[in-house]
Amino acid sequence: MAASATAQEFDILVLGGGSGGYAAALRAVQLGFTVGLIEKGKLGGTCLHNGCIPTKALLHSAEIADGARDAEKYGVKATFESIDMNAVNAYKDGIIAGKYRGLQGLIKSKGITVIEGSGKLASQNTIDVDGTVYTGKHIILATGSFSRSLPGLEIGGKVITSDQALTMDFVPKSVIILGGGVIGCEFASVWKSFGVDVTIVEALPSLVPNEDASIVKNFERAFKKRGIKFNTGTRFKSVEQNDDGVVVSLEDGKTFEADLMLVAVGRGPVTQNLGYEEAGLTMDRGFVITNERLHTGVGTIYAIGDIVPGLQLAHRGFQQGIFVAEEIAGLKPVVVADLNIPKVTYSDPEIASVGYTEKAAREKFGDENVLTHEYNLAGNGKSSIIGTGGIVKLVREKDGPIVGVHMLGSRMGEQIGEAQLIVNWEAYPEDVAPLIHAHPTQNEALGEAHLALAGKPLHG
Amino acid sequence: MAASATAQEFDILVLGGGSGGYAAALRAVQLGFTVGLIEKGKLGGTCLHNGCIPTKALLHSAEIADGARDAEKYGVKATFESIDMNAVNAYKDGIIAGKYRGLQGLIKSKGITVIEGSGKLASQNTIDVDGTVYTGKHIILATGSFSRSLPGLEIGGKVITSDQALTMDFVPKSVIILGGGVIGCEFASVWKSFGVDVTIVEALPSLVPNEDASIVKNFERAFKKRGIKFNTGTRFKSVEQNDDGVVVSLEDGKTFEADLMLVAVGRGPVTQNLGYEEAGLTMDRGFVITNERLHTGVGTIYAIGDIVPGLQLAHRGFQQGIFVAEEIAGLKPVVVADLNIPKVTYSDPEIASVGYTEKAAREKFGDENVLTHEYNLAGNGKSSIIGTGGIVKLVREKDGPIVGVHMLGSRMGEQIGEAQLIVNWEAYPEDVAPLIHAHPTQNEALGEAHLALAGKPLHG
Amino acid sequence: KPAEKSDSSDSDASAYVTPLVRRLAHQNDVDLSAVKGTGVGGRIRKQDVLDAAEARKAAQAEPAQQ
Ligand SMILES: Cc1cc2nc3c(=O)[nH]c(=O)nc-3n(C[C@H](O)[C@H](O)[C@H](O)COP(=O)(O)OP(=O)(O)OC[C@H]3O[C@@H](n4cnc5c(N)ncnc54)[C@H](O)[C@@H]3O)c2cc1C
Ligand SMILES: Cc1cc2nc3c(=O)[nH]c(=O)nc-3n(C[C@H](O)[C@H](O)[C@H](O)COP(=O)(O)OP(=O)(O)OC[C@H]3O[C@@H](n4cnc5c(N)ncnc54)[C@H](O)[C@@H]3O)c2cc1C
Repeated sequence: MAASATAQEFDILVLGGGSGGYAAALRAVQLGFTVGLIEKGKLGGTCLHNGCIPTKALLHSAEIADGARDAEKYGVKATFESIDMNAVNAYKDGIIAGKYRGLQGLIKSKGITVIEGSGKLASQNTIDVDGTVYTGKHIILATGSFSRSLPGLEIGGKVITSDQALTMDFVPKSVIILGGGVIGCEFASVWKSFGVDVTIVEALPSLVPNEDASIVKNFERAFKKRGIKFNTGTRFKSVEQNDDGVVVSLEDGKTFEADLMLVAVGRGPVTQNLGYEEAGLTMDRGFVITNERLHTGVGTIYAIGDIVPGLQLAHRGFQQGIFVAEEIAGLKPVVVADLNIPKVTYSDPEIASVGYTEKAAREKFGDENVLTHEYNLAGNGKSSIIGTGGIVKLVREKDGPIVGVHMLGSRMGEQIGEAQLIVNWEAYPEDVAPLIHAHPTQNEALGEAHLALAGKPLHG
Repeated sequence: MAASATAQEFDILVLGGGSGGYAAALRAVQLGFTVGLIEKGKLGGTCLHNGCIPTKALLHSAEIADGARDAEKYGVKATFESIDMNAVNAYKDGIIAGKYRGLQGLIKSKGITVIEGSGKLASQNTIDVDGTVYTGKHIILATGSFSRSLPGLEIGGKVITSDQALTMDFVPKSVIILGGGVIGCEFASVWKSFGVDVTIVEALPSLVPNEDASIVKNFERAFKKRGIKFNTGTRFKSVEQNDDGVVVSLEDGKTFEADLMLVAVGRGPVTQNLGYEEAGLTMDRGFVITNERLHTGVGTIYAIGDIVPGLQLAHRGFQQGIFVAEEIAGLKPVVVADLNIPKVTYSDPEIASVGYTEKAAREKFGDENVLTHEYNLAGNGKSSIIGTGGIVKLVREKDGPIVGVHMLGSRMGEQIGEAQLIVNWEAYPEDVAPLIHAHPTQNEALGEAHLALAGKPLHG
Repeated sequence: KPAEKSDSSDSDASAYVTPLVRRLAHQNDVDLSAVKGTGVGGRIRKQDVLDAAEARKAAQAEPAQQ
């Protein structure tokens, strides 16, 4: 092998430059380590190029479309004409390009060595990148995830995943979405706003099945009101493609027809043929198993992000990346449990939640030790002004702290910051109650809910 | 006097049914007191009928108008035609009517006796309402505020206050706004979005002069970019009305012409001829002086809301109303200093702040004991997606807690909830830093700023 | 005492307290290093501080009553 100008030994080698990997790299150089960051595609990974960012751009175009359509309600004379997918994509791609440029510049300016190519774990301390071997005193695996499908369900043609859905140059007339989780519901929301006839097919008994039951009920109602159709509780059986589109059959014999089918049944870990098993890592259904502190149990190898079982979220990846860099530096960072990581679904309406659902709290603390309060946004001035309904639901331990906050409504995702502080700082409703929230905001709905749960509702 | 069916003796008599008064009444009945609530106009007061709520409805119409105008940027083909002020007013009045109905129902259902009429303090324990005398073991004064003018500046014709501005049935071509504080800037924002040529005249050296210097600078820049003109640092001299509109002269001789002038130079307390002086209350330029616990020093008379010197905000009124009811009940509520009350200006861009400005912190703690961090929203994905710039500025005591949070940007007002918890709970940046915020939200800008101030910026 | 050694990571974790707990301890003059946490990983919770404050008050009240 020819000697390369690039150093081949690093304090820390990071495999994968997505949310988890690049956050680890950035924090590691801040702490004084030399870092090699191996990336076969584009820095920023799924989140920047095929995930969080492009979907939220589409959702904003959707909001603008709905705003123009409903303008008259607010005294604004405007006419909605159509969606120009090329312009939508130009806007979306412009956002991605800007962030991508910023990220590349940042990584470079901090002195992180970016190694372009496809890496494979070669030993406990080495990664082989297309034939060149790099050494790291510590190794952080962050190879991320891909759009899964169901056994026997082939992606191609009119059966697509989010990757294709994000680069479409036309608005279909009708779509069937397989999967009513976060990604499925976000696309349903976008397409509905773009004028598409949308049907979601979900095998579990409800949409967004991981959310609190009150959120599920109100969310389904809101989607129904928007004219988004869904069929829950029956499993998908097969799909046929023809010239007109797709015909989807469920196990109960029901069929649905549409131009396209989006498969949104979850994300699988990218861990195959990367030398993980050979290095002795513990694997489970493709995921890398670690201890609470993200150590794999092998040498000085850590794993972070979507390849570690749990919430597949970009900010969990960031957090784990920072955590592992600090752990390696001996800073003993605090473990943040998945339970206390904020979750947002950016559809209209949005869902935001952190901590225990009512059901999980009852299981954990016992039925008699859990109190809840549901505040309806119908009482919230700002929500009425922007034309959204929704709820704020609090779950508390009896005589104890708030252990769960669950919210629904347009723009309510932005309330998750206060909610996560309350849950992570183990606040009692009585701690929040004296702090009157700014009027008139959607934020004050959180304040009202805490006042009510503290036994002194202001407007209720 | 004829015996009336209504009881004339109450545990607590509240004079004025605005934000402060009705909150006091609601909390008081919750605590078991009998309450008489005297209101000469409409329950809900300034905030509901001529303040917070109608202005925010106009601001939402403005947002919808801008959205339709800029739709193409987001790939949405739509045409903005015009503002239909009758429809805007119908929307706005519909929101007010809904909230008003809700409030009346609530007050009634809780067993509060509403006494319609104009009240006057008759003694330390009695209020005379149009000739009928009511007795209260405790009295809470909450008579609120009115739009002030300058000495010699008469309101009328084309010189209006917010009261008239909120009920206009046409969109003027041009407006001069006297006063660059919250109310002036909110109307400037609305009118600009409605297509009006707007000029703000402010005697102090800048717009929003109470805000942190960094906010002021960036806010002025944003207003300039929107084409909102302003002239600061020179005092108003006079205004002349003619058939075409108004001619405004400043002390330096400069003149401005427009269709209308809005006077937004602040709100004066409603305390004249209400028997306050006669009862022995300490007054200062029309305001009622109280101790920290809102007691007037006379008998069992308390004062709350806009008649008490300090921030004139609805949620401060709520908070003070609740506080006094709890104080009378002997619950020893915690005093919330004005400093720690969240403030939002709902213009585009929005301003949200709580706690010390950098300048005030330096005065309080000494130059060497204050650290700040300014995070630019250019680095925040969601802000780029919705097309806003702005900043988050944190002020901390060195080796101590965050004492001030100052934010600028579209929709950033909703971030004030997390900010106020941080300031009121005396959190250190290090307490916030491990709690990674949801991606991609505007909220994560707060997280990034705390990471940076804790010495470990994620993206910086 | 070797048994204590394995506890050391636990007590490191409990060194982290929320701002609310820190402030409450300050208000009640409770020394956090002397409080045993009952939360996850030995973390000190609000109730622990309140209990410590109560215990101290009781301890102080006793001689006064005699
Ligand atoms: C449509 C969609 C929307 C989403 N929306 C959100 C959202 O709003 N909020 C949110 O928090 N999360 C969202 N997510 C999830 C989020 O994108 C992921 O949780 C996050 O990207 C995981 O980060 P990661 O670093 O683990 O993996 P990734 O981002 O997948 O990064 C892994 C990187 O490793 C590289 N790589 C893989 N194998 C190799 C190899 N052998 N050699 C070199 N490089 C390699 C890849 O090229 C990639 O760049 C969304 C996902 C999707 C698909
Ligand atoms: C244009 C504008 C926009 C605003 N926007 C906001 C905002 O977004 N957020 C915010 O927090 N604040 C805002 N404010 C300020 C807010 O409206 C006031 O701070 C709040 O209303 C004060 O409450 P209050 O109870 O003290 O007085 P008021 O709301 O003024 O209520 C006083 C009540 O007392 C009654 N009353 C007076 N005298 C008598 C009497 N002698 N007998 C019987 N009844 C009497 C009046 O009729 C009135 O109903 C705004 C104000 C204006 C003008």
